[in-house]
Amino acid sequence: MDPRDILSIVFLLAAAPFFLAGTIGLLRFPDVFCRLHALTKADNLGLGLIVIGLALQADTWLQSARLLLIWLLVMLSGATVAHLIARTALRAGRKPWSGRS
Amino acid sequence: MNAVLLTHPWSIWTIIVPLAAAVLAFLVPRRAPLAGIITALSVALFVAATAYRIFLAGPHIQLLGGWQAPLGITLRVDGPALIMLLTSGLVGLTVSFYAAGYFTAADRQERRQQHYFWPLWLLLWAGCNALFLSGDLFNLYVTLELVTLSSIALAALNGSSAALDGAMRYLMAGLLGSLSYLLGVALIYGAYGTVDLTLLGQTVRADGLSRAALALMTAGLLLKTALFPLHFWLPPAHASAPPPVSALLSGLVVKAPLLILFRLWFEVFPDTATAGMAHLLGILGCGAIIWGSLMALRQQRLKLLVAYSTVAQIGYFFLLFPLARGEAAATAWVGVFLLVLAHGCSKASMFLVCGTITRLAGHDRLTGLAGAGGTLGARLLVFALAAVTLVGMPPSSGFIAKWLLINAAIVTGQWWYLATIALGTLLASGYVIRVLSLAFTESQSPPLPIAPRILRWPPLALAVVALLLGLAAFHPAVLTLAGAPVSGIILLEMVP
Amino acid sequence: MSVSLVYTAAGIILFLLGTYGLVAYAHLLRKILAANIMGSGVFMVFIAVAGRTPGAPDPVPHAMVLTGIVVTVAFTSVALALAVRIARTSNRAHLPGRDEEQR
Amino acid sequence: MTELCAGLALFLLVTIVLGLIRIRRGPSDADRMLSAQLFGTTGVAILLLLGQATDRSFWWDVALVFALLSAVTAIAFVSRTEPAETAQEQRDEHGS
Amino acid sequence: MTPGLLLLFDLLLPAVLLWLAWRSLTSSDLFRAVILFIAFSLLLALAWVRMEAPDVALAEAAIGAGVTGALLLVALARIESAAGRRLSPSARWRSAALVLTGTALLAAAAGLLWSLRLLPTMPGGLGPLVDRHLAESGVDHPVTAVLLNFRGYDTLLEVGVLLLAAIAIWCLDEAVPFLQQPLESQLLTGFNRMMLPILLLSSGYLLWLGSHAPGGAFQAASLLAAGMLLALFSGASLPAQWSGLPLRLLLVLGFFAFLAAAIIGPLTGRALLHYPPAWEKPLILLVEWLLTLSIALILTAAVIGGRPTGSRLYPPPSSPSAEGRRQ
Repeated sequence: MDPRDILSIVFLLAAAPFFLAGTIGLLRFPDVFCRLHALTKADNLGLGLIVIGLALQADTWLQSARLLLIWLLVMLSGATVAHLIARTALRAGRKPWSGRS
Repeated sequence: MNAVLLTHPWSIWTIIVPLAAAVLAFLVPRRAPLAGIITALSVALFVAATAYRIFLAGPHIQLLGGWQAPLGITLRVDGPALIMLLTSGLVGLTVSFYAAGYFTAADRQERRQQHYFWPLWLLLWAGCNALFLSGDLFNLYVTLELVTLSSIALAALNGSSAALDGAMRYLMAGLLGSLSYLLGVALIYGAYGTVDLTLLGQTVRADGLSRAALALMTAGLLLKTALFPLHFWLPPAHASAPPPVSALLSGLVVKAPLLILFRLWFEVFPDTATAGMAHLLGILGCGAIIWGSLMALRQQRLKLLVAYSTVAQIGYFFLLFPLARGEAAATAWVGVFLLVLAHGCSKASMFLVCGTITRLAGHDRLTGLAGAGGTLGARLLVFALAAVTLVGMPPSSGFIAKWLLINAAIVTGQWWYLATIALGTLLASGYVIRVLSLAFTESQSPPLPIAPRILRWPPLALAVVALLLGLAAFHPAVLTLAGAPVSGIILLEMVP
Repeated sequence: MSVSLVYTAAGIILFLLGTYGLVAYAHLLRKILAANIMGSGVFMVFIAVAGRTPGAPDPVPHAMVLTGIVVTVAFTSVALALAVRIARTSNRAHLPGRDEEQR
Repeated sequence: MTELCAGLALFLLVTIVLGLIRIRRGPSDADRMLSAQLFGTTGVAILLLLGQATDRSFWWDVALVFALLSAVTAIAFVSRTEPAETAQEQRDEHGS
Repeated sequence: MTPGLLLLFDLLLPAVLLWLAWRSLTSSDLFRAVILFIAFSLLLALAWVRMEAPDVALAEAAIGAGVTGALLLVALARIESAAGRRLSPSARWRSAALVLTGTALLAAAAGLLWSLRLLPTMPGGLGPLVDRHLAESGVDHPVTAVLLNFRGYDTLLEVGVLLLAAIAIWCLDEAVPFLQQPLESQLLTGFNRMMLPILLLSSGYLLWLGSHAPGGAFQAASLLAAGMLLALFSGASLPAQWSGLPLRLLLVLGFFAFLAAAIIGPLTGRALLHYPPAWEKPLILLVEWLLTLSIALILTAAVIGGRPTGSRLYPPPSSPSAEGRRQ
């Protein structure tokens, strides 16, 4: 097996836990602020690992660049949205979970 | 000159001109009424040219984009389309003149109505003409949506709570109807790989899939044309819209899905549709005639009465399905198409009269109109003139149409349809006389001002045209059969 | 080819689900959502049908669905504007039912 | 490789189904919006994986559109929740 | 190939779609219903991709994820601020009519699904015919050829419907101030500064793509509209002197150009929409560019949801205070 393939497989397989963690976090974390963490993990790392895994397989640099662009866009949107949602939740008077409740 | 007259695709201009005028009316609202009137006159001219071409050179098919049928879209310029175009031309021309007088820029609210009426109406007109000419199932869907959406916007035009609710009900019924129709189209495309009416007519198999598709499309179109018991949305929408809009909705718009139904049942699926399905539509038609007329008798407001009368009249059109059989086929076909023309003119005229009366009296409650006499009495006489056609008294076109339908019922031995037509006529006379009797009660109310000329003449003209069409019914009758899916002799004399 | 049949069936069920929602619920926004779901079902039938042809899928239903999507968006936006207007005029988000008129 | 991509795509679809529970539970609208956001990201990942699995690169264009628009709905949501719109009582056509 | 896993995917996806649709219709809270519907659109785009309908997938992704979501959320907020946030009454199962409807729908489902067995196993379709005439159409992508040439008449009327929607919305209501105050956030400003050029570029990219690959005017317009919405949400607005005739001109531009291109045919003795030979490509491209701009504006106008205020045509009432007292 081509070492590039092995590397790809490693990256792709590594991505799965992040998405699972994102979902489980979404389900299990106590409040909206914590859940934001879950979301951003999936965005940044899960998708990032997939992008890297696939970019290794790409035939041309252009395809890899396209993949990277998609990742960057998702991260950019994710960060902005996370910030705005957190701000909305704060202004709506929700207190971040402090671990005591 | 004649060569151009007989070869130029006149009919497409009945679509293109209103489309372009709608854009101009939207861009320059102050000049919108002018654009509307010019469009109305030119559309009437193009319809006349189309009629001339069909009369001399016969029905024809127009390719769009120069592509042949399964790939491109075709327009069918034939008899049935022409009768619809004639209705559209007559009603559209008259209502345009009336609307130019009705919508004035008196205040802010009225100016808004005036500015938006024209682009919406011109788009509606283009949609109607496009639908009447279309020979392609999917294109029919797009045109139907153009018609429905503009009708909805027009129904909501005056912004009153009742109008908004009526428009919303209309919208929901319209969406349900068009999506159901579209699902039928999808199944048809899946089965036959084309949506062209002519090609489908040659290839359709009478199997369960075709029946399912036909049932879906028919159900959707029944909802759109408001056949009893799916008529719930029509009276509120038609009665709460501004009068010129009501005239258009009742006189023109309900006929659009009707033509698609006729084309589907007689051209595309003549063998798929069973006699039982045809009778079901006929029975629903009878239900509409009786229920609509009874409801019209009960109404307390003039506009609602006229709206329920539309529910009843729609029923007559559906008698075509069981009646167009064997040797009576051509008779019933011509009868129903004449009725479409007659009803279009008379009903539009009646709604316009309602508008003038409401303008004068400030309301349209029947009790409040009692003893109106004078100015209102003259308006009610126009109403009566239009009602002559609606009820079907000689020598109006309505009379000839019903006469043909009765003949068809006798020839095919379906007496119960004859009985329903007779009962419907009786009930219609009932609600018309109920209105007219108001004019002849003693006058107690103070005299009202005379309506401006532009609000008086258009309804009268339409009523007179509807009446006189009866004397000249031969030409439309012959034209109706040009390229129609049925043929045979028209049985004018009673043959029991 | 069985996959396309799965999607065709799913499309038909979506259409009927949407029909149920449109008829059964009073809230206007819900009705609009239901109509959109109906539309999606119809489009799914179109696309599934296009995928049945041998070789590349048939482009004509794809074009028809694009047209249909645009028309649906047009209807949705007008319906929403109308619903907002009704809410502002009458302070309700549903159409008056029969029992309500009596009350 | 293709098996892995297809399997991962399937797995991600399952995580979407799990995430639906959060939409159901809420409790706040922000939580629900968050789940939709996660679906967008997961959708991008599925598109990329399936594009690789079936060797169709146009899927990545769809993924690009997903990525471009993933913020629009959420920003619409935030703008809707934050400043309340003005009361509509003094509107002109109300009284006429 | 991995038919097994992909088949599993193809079975799971429709099931999830059905479930989402069902939940969206039946969930008691409307916001939840809207979110579920947005998720439904997202997965629907996946389904289009799986069924090899990339053009439709792009349109669904652009419309479903962007414009429709914004449309629904904005409308929901407005409805609830006027009519109150109430739980939508669930289906009234008491009513016999509803039971009847449900039964009829189940029967219809059974009948329709049963009739599907009659679908031909090897249908012809119009694909080969489209391929044969592709060279004459002026573009290299079959779907674009169908949309703008073979069935261009449908598209012309469809753009008419879209324009009609904008006119209808303007007729219905006046635009209310979109935001009372713009979303003040430096992050959002920065985000927009990066995102707007990218959206503009991608929109051009999709438009360019459309002549030879999946993409086209509508998809491009949806992206452009998303950009306009982002700007709008962060407080941008059209200058007052632009909101009269110039805005109306831009709204109708695409449709008018299409109409003009369509009537070249009949004016020169050809059929409607029959482009002059050798002019197909430039005409189609021109029409597409203008359509993109107009459609994007129409979609944005739909989200704003009303005609521009303060234009000279409908000046505000002479004294608002008097108006207020009258009520």
